[in-house]
Amino acid sequence: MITLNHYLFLSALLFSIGTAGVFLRRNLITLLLSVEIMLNAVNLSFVAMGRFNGSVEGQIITFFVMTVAAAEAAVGLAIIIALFRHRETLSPDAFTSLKW
Amino acid sequence: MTFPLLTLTVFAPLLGALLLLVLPNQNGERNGLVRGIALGISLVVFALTLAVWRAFDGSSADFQLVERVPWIPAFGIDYHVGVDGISLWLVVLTGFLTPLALLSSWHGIEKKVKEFSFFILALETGMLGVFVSLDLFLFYIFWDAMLIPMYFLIGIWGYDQRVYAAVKFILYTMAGSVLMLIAIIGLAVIHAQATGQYSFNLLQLYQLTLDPKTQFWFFLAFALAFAIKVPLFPFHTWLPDAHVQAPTAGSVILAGVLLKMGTYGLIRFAFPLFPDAALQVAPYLGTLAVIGIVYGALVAMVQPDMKKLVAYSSVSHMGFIVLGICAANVQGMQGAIYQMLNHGISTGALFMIVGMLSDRRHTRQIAEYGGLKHVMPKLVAAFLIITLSSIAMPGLNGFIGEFLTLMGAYRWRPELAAVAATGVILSAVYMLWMFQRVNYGPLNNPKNKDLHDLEPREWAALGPTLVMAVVMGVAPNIFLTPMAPSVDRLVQRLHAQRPAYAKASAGTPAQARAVPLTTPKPLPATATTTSEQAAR
Amino acid sequence: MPTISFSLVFQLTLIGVVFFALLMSAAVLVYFERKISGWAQQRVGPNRVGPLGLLQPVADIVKLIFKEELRPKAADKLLFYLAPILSATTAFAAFAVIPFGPPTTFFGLLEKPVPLQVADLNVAVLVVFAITSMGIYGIVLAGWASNSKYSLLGGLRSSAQMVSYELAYGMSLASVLVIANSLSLRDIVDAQAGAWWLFHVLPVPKWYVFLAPVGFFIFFVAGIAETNRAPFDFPEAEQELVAGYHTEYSSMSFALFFLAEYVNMVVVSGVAVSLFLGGFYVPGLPDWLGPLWFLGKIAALLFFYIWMRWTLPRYRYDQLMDFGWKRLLPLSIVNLLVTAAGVLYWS
Amino acid sequence: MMTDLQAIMPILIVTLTAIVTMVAESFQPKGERVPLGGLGLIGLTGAAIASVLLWGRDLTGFGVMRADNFALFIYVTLCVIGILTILFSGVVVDRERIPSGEYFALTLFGISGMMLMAGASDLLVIFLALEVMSLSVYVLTGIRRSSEAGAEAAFKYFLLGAFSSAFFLYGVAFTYGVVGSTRLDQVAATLASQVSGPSVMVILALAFLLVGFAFKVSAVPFHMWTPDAYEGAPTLVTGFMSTGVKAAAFAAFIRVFLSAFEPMHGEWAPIVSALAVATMVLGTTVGVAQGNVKRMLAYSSIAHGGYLLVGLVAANSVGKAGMLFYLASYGVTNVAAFGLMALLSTEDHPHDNVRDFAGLWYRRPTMAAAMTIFLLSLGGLPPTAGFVAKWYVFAAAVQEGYYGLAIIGVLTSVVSVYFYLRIVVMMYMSEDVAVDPAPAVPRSAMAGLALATGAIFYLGVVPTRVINLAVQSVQGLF
Amino acid sequence: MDGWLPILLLMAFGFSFAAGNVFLSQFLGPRNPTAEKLAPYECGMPPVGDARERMSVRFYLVAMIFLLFDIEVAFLYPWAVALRELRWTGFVQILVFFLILLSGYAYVWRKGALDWNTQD
Repeated sequence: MITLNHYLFLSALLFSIGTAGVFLRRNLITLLLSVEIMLNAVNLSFVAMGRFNGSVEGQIITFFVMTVAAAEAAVGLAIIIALFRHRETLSPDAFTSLKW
Repeated sequence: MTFPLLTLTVFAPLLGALLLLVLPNQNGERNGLVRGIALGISLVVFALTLAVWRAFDGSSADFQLVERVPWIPAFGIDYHVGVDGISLWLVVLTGFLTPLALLSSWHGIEKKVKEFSFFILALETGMLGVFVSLDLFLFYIFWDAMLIPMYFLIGIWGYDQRVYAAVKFILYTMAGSVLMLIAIIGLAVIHAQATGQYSFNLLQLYQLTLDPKTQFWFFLAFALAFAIKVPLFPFHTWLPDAHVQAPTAGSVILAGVLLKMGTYGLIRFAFPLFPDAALQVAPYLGTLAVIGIVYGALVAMVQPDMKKLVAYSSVSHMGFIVLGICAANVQGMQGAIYQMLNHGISTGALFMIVGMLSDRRHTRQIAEYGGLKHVMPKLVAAFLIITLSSIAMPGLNGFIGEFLTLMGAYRWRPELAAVAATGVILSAVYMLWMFQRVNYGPLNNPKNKDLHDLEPREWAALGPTLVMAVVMGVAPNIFLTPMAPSVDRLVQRLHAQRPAYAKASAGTPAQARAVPLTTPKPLPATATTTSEQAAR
Repeated sequence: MPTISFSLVFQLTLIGVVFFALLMSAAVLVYFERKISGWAQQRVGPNRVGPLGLLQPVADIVKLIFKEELRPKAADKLLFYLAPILSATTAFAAFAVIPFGPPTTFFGLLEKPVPLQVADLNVAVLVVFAITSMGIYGIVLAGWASNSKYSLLGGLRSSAQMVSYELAYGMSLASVLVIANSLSLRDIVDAQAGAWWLFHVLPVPKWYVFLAPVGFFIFFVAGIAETNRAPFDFPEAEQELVAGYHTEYSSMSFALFFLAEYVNMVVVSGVAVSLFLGGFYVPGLPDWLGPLWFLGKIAALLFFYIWMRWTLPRYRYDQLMDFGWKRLLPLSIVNLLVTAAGVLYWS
Repeated sequence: MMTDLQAIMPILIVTLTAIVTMVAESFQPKGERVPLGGLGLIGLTGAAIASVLLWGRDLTGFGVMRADNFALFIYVTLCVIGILTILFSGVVVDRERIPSGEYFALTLFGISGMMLMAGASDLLVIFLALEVMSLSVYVLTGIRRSSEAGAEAAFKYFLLGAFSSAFFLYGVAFTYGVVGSTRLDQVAATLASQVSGPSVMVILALAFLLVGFAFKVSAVPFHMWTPDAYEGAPTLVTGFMSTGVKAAAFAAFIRVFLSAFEPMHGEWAPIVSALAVATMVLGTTVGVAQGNVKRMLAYSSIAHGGYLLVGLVAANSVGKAGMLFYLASYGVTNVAAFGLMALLSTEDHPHDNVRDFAGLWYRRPTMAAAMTIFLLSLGGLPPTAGFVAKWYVFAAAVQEGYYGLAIIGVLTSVVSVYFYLRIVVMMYMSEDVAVDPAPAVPRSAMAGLALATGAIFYLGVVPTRVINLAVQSVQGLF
Repeated sequence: MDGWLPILLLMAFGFSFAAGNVFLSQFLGPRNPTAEKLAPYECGMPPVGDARERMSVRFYLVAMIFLLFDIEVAFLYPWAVALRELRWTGFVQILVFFLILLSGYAYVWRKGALDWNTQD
């Protein structure tokens, strides 16, 4: 039987993968994808919890999060393109004109 | 509502300064006019301070000319000003020294004269504000705000190392004062806990009963702020830099008034707000003061630079004042206050003289001078009077102050007084030695050959200080009488029985140590009532 | 429980039949496409292999199977092979939710009538939308993995084209949903059974095409673009891009793209029929022959598809994008709002 | 419905203005220039007036927006920040070749997001507002396409911003899981009724929300993006985001942590105190080492975040009112300081090195004086707004017995004075006078500077009125 | 879950058919690779440079605009189905939604993001 905890665990796992990706991956697009994975992990939580709570609110929230994720992706990609124009690379290590 | 004389006095300089700022002065073509207006404003302010003196009733210990307007009611913060016998003289001193400072920089300052005058006048507002504030918040505002013009005065118009000195000055002073800020807030909060409403009113906070631990920490916070300002050894290191690098006017005001704010703070705030902690810590403060006296004197002795010498002499002299305050008896307090005035006048004058010399020769090295009496006898005469005043020659002002201070200290702790007394001797040594090296001997240095003597402007700057040195030396009662009631009340407050404190601290180690320290010089009520005679 | 296992067997059979039918339809379509193109160009089309060239598709397939598989050295191996598989898989899957006949017991063979539909979902429209959108991945991946300029450009172009038309596609879908008030394709189809009597004499099928003709137009045009068919066949645009995204493909992987394209045509037609043309219902004709009517409608649409291809010239790419973004999209928004207002007004 | 709309009227006005600005710019005839900044000014003024009119009415919009005094106070603050930004922008936008339509529209969109964030009483709406705000600001950061640093800053800001919003959202998810709703009042009710201590889920919710907010207010150790983003962004944008974003983020922070999560104050206060200490200490100490003024001010802004956190920890009415006052005074000051820097810069010369300020007083005494006032206010010296603000926050800490926090706060503010003074030293006390690249300052920008200076002194000398308003604002917070 | 299984099954059918064919053709067809055969097709000329060059930014633009609009479409489906309950209120709300969307659309249009015939 799949319980709420299974979903939450999966969601936490995905979230961790996303978090780790942000820290470990060395490609701008992959970084962006990692963040999106994090958002989707949260979406999973929302849907699971909404179902567990017996309301559709969780799914509605997911809609909003999807929208936000899309907007974020659009802006993120635009910024990456802008960056790429300057350096012709997608490696975050190449961008050092500002010290971290 | 009565005429807001104090407010007018405090804000007149700022108002004048702002007016000055509007005056167009492109490339300094109207420097003379600017100087004149600034001097005029400062003289008006001086007149106002004299009016304050006139309006002051010397027989009362209360705060007078009080103005109180709610400012931030949510926090119990008022615009609350007033003077008593202690602050009155500092107000007058400020009014007295500012025009002199402006005069002393008449030719020394050539760049950005308008801004220079602006800052001096703004500074005056800050200083006056500090002395008349009866609300801790207001006090703190003036206390901190005053740093800004001083910072610019040192930083823009100072000598080579001016930036370093300016930054050191402001950081030292701020670092000390911010802890006081916490303590001030803490006081208000404790007041709120006790009475249900916030108050920064000094008079109300006097009534507060604090537990010993709080008192101790708060006193330390206050004392640190003031000790840095005084400056008490070992917090004095900013002073030589600031003094040496500051323009003459800055030095005059710094030595004449700003340092007094530290001792004034001890008298007005740190001691009466936390009397038990103060009396408990006083011996340590006193010890530091005495160390400062001797140390300052010794260091002054070996200075090749006149200005630095005077600066270190300030450390030494301010030690006397702190010692007098720590004695916490009528003589000590009166002596301290009197000495504050003396020091303001004599050190201010010394800085002016040094400034005049360095204006002419662009050096302050003692070795560069010698035999000046041959070329500028008038200056040397003035120099002599001021030197004697500074070393507490009887008949001049310094004597009265140091004598009272030492007397107070002796009644409290003879051993400290004894060590401090060596400082008197040492000061005679370094001052006279310096005087001798500069003014006597052969006129060896050819550059000194055609120095001109005092101009009328310089007379105008120096003359009043000479007069005051003599007046304060021969007729001290003019000054001591109005301050006596306030000093009496202060001393009473310090030694009053505070049952709540005794109860709260019964059996604590701190109390066990505090009792023997405070008991040797009990000043019972009978003693204090007769203190007026003692003061005379 | 025998019934359950029986229905499972039936379900599997159904899936198999649908799958096979789709496969066959592709083969048949290839044949007809060539035949019709022949007719359109006043020639005979395939006529050598088998009677009337009927075995031509078989010959094609056999040939393709035995062709040499070429993969450019610089290509991304995994993605290169994955792309056609993905295309084909999504093409098949999308058909799953389309109902092609009324519930039937197969002449009493079953105890309960079962729907002639692989999966009856209450969100069928979304599923169609989702799965057809996934087809883009196959094309993009193919273009990118080949590491060839023509492929990449073709892939990019076709994906840009597909996404451009997907908006209009989606909005015209929404206009049907407003009328039908359901996301289930079966509900939508069932709502189109029967007829209105215009002026009490003229029977008009209750098809949504009559309620939302503009929606149908948008849907079909967008559908053509979605399937990369002429006049929107840019990915292939032989004259410009050789063969677009599948330039580098040969043998079976090429065949799969081909297959996917034809199956997609069937799917789009199927969806169009379900949404706008009454699905398997024709007023006045017996419902139990529903699959037949359904097939007929699809065939008609498919014929239209092919007819268009050989009649209309190809758009220029910028015209295509302009048409999608600047004409079709606003039109579909207006259509949606008007439809919604109409529904609210008359309901 | 009408009251619902009334409640969000200020936000509506700003959003509408933003849309109009965006569309107007794209429809303007070639060669002609629509005064887009003027549109923004009108809109923001309108929004501010609407906020004032709503004062004290405590309307609720659509169940998820509050137009309580707290929100309105922040609205007005944000409008003022926006007005100042636009006043400074006019000439700078042209000079630095920033696309003006996008710039103004995004600024306004950003403000609408900030306002939404301040007024939202639902975690989901806060999240959406956070994104509306953040996305605008990300783009603003990289709006100069020719600037590599800008693009880099935008990406770093974007990446960590998106990262943190994911954390925030995860926190929202956990809250939703526990409470079954994202409405703050229901969250508070549920948390208050927990008898047997908080569950793991609640702790997780708290932790994730805290991380999300900590990123947004750039609390150490979640501050990594701040210096880069501030340095790389166009100076005006830096000013805008260092104030607006901070104000909005703190507004939501206060609302979430002091109303919804108030029952758990005991749990989060130690953590936030630790954050506050780290933020104050690192912000000031690292700030000392910076040679780039924007970077320096970035660290200063981090430190200011620390002071605000002190107010949050104290969590009494003084602290909350103090934070509002702080946000207002800091906002005006900082936006003006950056605006002034922007006015002095040109396209190829950013005027952001400490050396660039050398001798400014001799070249442009008015600008130097104004900058001095701003810096003194940032440093918290009386009689400026910054002093009263700090006073208030520390008073709150002392009142609650957080002496340690207050002491660290005042000591670090002394350190911060050191680096503010470095600029002052350069302006007044440096002999080598840098070249002055920038042309004259237009009247609108001077008006902005005058407005800011006036506000700083007004808040510093007679703060009573604003403080009273702030006190009124936080009264309805619970 | 029951409704979804058949779809998965159909997918599996499709997948195994496709994968199987691709797999089979590896064995059934001849294998005579030459360097020319393995080079990407460029009309018979030796290939020049790398294929993965930068493409016109318009493709990205279209992708992003699509992304945003497509998400808006996602909101339309629930609305479309629920329209009869939402009545005119829902209609007005979606109208406002569209107006906002259209202002963005107008902006994008005017800015030339939808034009393909201009050189970038």
